[in-house]
Amino acid sequence: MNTNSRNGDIRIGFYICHCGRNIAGVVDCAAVAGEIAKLPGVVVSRDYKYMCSEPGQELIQDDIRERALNRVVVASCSPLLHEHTFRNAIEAGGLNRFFFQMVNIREHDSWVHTDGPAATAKAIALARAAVRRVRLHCALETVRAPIHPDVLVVGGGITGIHAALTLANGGKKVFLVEREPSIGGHMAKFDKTFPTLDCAACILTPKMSAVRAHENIRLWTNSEVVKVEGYVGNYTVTVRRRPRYVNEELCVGCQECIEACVFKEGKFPDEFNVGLSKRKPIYIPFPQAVPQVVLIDRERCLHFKTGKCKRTCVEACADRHAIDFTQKEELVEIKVGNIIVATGFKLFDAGRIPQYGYGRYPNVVTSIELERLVTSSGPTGGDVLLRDGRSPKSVAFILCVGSRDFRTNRWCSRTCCMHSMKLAQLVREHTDAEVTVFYLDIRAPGKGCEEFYDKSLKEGIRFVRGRVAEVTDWALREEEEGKLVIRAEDTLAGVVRRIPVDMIVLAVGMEPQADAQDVRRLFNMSCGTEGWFLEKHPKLAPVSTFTDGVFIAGCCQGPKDIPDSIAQAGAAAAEAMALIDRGFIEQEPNTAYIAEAECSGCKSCIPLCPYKAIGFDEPTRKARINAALCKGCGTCVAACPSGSIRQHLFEDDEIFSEIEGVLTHA
Amino acid sequence: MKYAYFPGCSLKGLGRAYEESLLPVMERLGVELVELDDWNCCGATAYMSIDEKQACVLAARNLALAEKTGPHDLITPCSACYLVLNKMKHYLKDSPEMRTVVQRALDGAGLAYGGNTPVRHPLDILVNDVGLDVIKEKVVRPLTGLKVAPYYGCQVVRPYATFDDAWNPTTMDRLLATLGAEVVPYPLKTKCCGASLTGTLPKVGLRLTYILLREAARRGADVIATICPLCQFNLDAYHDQVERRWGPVPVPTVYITQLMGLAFGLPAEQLGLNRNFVRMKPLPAAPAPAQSK
Amino acid sequence: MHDPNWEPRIVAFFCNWCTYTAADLAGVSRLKYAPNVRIVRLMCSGRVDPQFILAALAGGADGVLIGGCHIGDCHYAEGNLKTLRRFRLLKRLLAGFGLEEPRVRLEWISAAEGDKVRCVINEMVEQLRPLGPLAWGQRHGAQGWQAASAAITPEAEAAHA
Amino acid sequence: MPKPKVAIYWCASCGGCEEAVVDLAEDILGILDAVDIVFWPVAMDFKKSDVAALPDQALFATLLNGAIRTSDQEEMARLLRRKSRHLVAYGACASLGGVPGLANQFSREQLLRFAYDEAPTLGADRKTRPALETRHNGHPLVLPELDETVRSLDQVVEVDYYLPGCPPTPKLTQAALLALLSDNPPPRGSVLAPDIALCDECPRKASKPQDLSFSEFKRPHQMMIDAEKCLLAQGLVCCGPATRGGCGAQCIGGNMPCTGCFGPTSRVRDQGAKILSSLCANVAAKDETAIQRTLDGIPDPLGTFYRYALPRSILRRSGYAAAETTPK
Amino acid sequence: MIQVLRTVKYEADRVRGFGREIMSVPGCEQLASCIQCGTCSGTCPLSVYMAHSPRQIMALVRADFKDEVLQSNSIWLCASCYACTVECPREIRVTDIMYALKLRAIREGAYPKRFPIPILAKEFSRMVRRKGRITETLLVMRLFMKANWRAVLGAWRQGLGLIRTGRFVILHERIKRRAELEKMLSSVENGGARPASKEVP
Repeated sequence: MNTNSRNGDIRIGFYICHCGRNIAGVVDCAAVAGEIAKLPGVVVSRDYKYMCSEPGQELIQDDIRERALNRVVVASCSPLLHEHTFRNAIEAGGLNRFFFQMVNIREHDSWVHTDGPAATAKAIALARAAVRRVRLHCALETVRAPIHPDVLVVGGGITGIHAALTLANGGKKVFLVEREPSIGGHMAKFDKTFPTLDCAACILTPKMSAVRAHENIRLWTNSEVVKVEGYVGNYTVTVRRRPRYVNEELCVGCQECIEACVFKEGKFPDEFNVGLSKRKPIYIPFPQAVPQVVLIDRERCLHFKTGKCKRTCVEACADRHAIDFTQKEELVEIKVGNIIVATGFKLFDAGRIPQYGYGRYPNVVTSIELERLVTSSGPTGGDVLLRDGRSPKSVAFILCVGSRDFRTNRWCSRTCCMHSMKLAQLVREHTDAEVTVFYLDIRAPGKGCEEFYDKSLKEGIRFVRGRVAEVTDWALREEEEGKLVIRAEDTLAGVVRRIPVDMIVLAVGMEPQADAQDVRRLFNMSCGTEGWFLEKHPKLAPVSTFTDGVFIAGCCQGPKDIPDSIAQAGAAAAEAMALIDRGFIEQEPNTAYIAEAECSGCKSCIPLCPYKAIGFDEPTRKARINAALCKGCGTCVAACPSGSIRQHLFEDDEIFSEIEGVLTHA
Repeated sequence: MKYAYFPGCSLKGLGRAYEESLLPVMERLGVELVELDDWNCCGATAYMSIDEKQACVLAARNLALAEKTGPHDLITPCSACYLVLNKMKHYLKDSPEMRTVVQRALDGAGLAYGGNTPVRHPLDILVNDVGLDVIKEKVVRPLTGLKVAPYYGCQVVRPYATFDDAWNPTTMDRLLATLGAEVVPYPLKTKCCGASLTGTLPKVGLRLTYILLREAARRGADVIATICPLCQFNLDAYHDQVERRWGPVPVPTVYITQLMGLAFGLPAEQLGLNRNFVRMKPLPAAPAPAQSK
Repeated sequence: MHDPNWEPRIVAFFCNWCTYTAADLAGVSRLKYAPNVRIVRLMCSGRVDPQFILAALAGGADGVLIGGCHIGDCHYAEGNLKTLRRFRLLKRLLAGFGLEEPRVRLEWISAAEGDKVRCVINEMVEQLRPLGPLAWGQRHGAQGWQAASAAITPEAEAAHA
Repeated sequence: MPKPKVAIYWCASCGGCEEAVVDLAEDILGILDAVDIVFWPVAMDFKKSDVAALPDQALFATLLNGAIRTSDQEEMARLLRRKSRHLVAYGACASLGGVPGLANQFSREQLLRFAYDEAPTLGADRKTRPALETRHNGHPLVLPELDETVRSLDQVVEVDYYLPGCPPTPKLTQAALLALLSDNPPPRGSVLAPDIALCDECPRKASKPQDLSFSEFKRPHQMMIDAEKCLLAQGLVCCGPATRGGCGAQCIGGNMPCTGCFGPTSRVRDQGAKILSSLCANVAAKDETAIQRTLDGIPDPLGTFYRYALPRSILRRSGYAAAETTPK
Repeated sequence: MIQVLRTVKYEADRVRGFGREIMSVPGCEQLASCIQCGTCSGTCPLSVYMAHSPRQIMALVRADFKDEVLQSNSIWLCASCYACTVECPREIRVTDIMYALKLRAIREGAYPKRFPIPILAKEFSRMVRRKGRITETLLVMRLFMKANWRAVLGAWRQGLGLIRTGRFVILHERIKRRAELEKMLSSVENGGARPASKEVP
């Protein structure tokens, strides 16, 4: 092992990466290498096409051996991308992995500048700083922390379900937390799924029951995560379990209580049927709900509202005594090593575009409402009916409702085209109505989707390319009397058209959940400007977040269809499993430490640490840092008034030398 | 309440009935209007297509005059003026270059443009400053039984509507209800009347006018209430040509201020109602002395 | 006046989790901004010791930019709050030293705001141009602090050994 | 054998450091047994020429106090450097620039203008500036010229030892001299005071809470100060945590907060920046306005945090000079 | 026999930079984001009468087909009702773009002869410049003279009506400080945009 004293003979190797044309296209790599070669202590200075490639790494390792390098600097992409790669490389080359410094001249230079000479000068400045800095680096050991094998999955939609099952089948213990009284999410509301038109229930229900049956899964519905503490490997999570006033262990789901309820008829809008049917205060979300347990709607239940209820439900439940009005909300604390966030999406509120008359004209419905209408288990038993019970003679679909619109949601929701074509075909199956689809662009890139589009065309569904300007009920001719009139330009035919129809279906897009920002803070994640959870890298780390041990999957990361959601669920599960099976995580040893002799015990640092890693040691009357708790933010280091707290990898002198480095004129 | 007042050319010409009814109504409500001294044409929409700098100067001169009149909001009843003056305010705000150009032009006349005079429409003033309850008090002759189609037109609500919804405005609806009138649901309330096209391309312009009249008639309106001189002119002065082309659409068009005047018990002729081509039927006999025969 | 082809030099201290990542995002999105900034990566803006800012100014920087997570989003809970408190008083201190307002700037830039990185840097460069070179070292005795630290370094060395 | 020769000289200083030497009281006799004081303008009548006449390195040590802010002070510093084997920057002013260093907030022009043109005490007729050169009955009289910037001694000549304090305590002074005379003197460049902050020796250390945070900053004249409790805990700006110990916490003993005269520890490059950093970090407020309100309790950060070390701080002086006059 | 209306568009037909020029006009920048959804045409009460729908105009402008755009009657049919501008999902200020086009069409005299709308704009601006205000009735008379005198006959009934209802103004409305106004306007004269500079036959 090479010397780790800063006074020993320093032998630095400098390597600049062309990254194909990515860097070399703007930065004169040879010039940078030449410039750096002149600096004291630099014994090797090379430029190479792809430093991260096998030969690139071997280049470094050979130099370490043959030229006795004891420090290495690589100028290439962002350290967040490849620092790990190169540290491994020099370690394999027999050097302490922290005798290394990386210079970001791609993301921070060649990609953001066009002026070659200026970019080259910048690269030289940054490299010089790194060379100065690396001289001061010390040998360090990476810290290993154990990983708690259990996993928390947040959200019981198809994504969360699949992630939970994958992990559970892999023998991991999983906590699945769902806000609603049943798992199943949006998919449970669907009739069929595109492009295969196979029955959604038939593929989802078995997975739901599997969750209920699985001995490795603890399912908590009607529950929400309220607090997350700790870090990758050992998170402490607090879950709020809202009362359903029915004991889950005792209820067998016979639903006799529902029969017996003093409300003879359903009276309140049924959430599952998006208000198209009515339910009682005591109800089960939907027939295949998991868990098969009824619940009581406290807001609606007579007993809670008046206290004067005959409690016929309790009688019906008889000796099972499942109904328990005294149930209280409880907070449960669990320990897990990894967290998968699959909190999904919410649908765009069609009312925000008054031009389309949603809420004003009863026969303007959203795609999800129609979905319930075409479902045989739905409120109409699968008949597509107008509010007055007639069957529509003509139905129009309006796509991109709220999507690709700078005033509402700028993004494309990706699924609405296919979803609408699916519904269009179902409408044709269920009625003899003429179906017209108003679209901006048909986006059917998925496997089998283009074919599905062709099928729709062949089946005589009429497609009009044009964004509907307005839906009105005033007629200019009598074929329009009593109809909803759509005004739009048929952009392909190049004419403006008025088209009277009976029913209009709004293909509402996907939005981040209303509480996405809170959830983001809860799990210490980032959001994109649109509000979707931000992945660590758009290509290389699509389900990871910037917080290790927290993964995202499904539509909470952005709109996607079922196959893509499942794929992400699997990916997230695999990432978690990889961490668990390795058994430990390597932590960056960038912890703060106190030089005992120098500390005056002024206690200024103690209140600054968010992790309570700093304590006061009474015998020595000095501060002491618990390295295991320290996360390496360095706030205490900057605050120590006598400069007695230091930070590995971010020593004052290392940073000072970096500052001098970037400022010294070439 | 005191406001700077920019009538605009129409209110001195084809739309004079608007001013004739606006002034007494405002007076009744204790609203003082100070007409800008030597105001000029706002430039309307036409001048924009000739020279945007000059168009800007035209508007700026009036805005500067308004600032000279004192720290009062500027109210302008004509939709075009309302739009143009507001548009130029935005324009000047967004383009510093234009601001300097205009300032130079104003300097010559010892005028200055500070850019902080709100440009507002009477409808805004009536509903938001005066208040419907105050207006209700002044109603001596409720328009009970009168079916009115509220017609806003374009440029008051688009694109600078600050006081009402661009797509489904309701201020006039509420005002009419306060007067005791029956408001007929009028889905075309913000559709275009054809503007100057009625004159320049009759076959195009008139059709738009026709659609408006027709729908009002179908909805059983006794009268259309408007807030724009050009809308009123199109719906009224071209009425006969419309009927000759498409058959009867028996609905007169009057200014909201005229209806207010009637409700306040002012005599019809003082309100310029006699200037209509298509006369509004006198209100059904009322107990109140103020009768308009 | 100063050398016509003088370009302002900005030293930027970016936190690893938000602003540094945002700068990476700017790169990935191929946004273009002025090449006058030199980014120093720290784990948290809370690590930015006021000494670093002074050192940069005395060492030849024309401006210093500090970037951290938005308040409430700090990867370390409240590191950026400490930064904000220091910054507030530091601004007053620097005014006392006769530094022009735009020379030192604090910005909250989240990992998603690649475009904000672009805007802030471009804006800052334009604000620095009219001020001309700071050249603190030349004007007020070359890097006073280096001379000062000369006496310190041996001890510091010893302390590290 | 002859006793080692020692010189004591003052530059821009208040004379307090001379006092400190005098305060050695009878201990001074012990020292006088050990050394000969050959040059000490305050106490003895020797002239510059006498020093100049000495061979180089003839002096065993020179205790030089005061900052350097005039041409003749610089000249004397160089002379004494040449003549001495050990040059000791004695006291806060010589080591750090000291209170005179606060003049670095202004340009020389600003200072002169105020002193000779604007000071309210000047009579209308007397607003004239002294000429640097005059002749008085045949003899040329030359006044030393005021520098643009006040400097610490080591910014003018190489310094062998630093003895901080305003003034250094007799204890430290004695210890220092004895250390120099000993067979193995401390390494050159070292500061002859403990390299640990004042809190370490502060009698009130125990009374400082572990969760200290500031909701307001007070100044001594605004309150009754508890004589037992940590002064920071009472909301006073005490520079102790950022200042070398060794003074025996005398100010604290006098129920006054530490103002930082011993300068920073060896780990710190800028005493003021560090005080600011730790104080601010521990402000309690969490929103901008509240933070601002708390910090307004420190009306003059520059004067408060750099009372003794402005010339030795990273920025050294204010930039107004640039606007006012061209740099020297 | 069939009349040929359209032919192939060659690159030579493009006036490169025209699209960029329009997009550089304040308020017109957003045009770059147009996705040709047709909302503008759909909301436009006049698109049905246009040679090119507003959407097509947007496309033609972006494609630099300057002549076709400036000669299209579409830009003149725009009645400035701003429906397109408030409805556009990409926040394109279509109406303002139409103004930018009208302005260029008038500057370059590129519009159908005797086409009343640009003539109205010119007569309007000229009257404002001379009198400071507009007298609609007189303006319309002038328009008819310039554009199509037969229309006067068509409008006689309306004319009488106006006289009957006392709305026919024959004396010019004018402001007092006309010189002041003229000074202001001439001080900002736009290159080529002099209303008086180009006579319409």
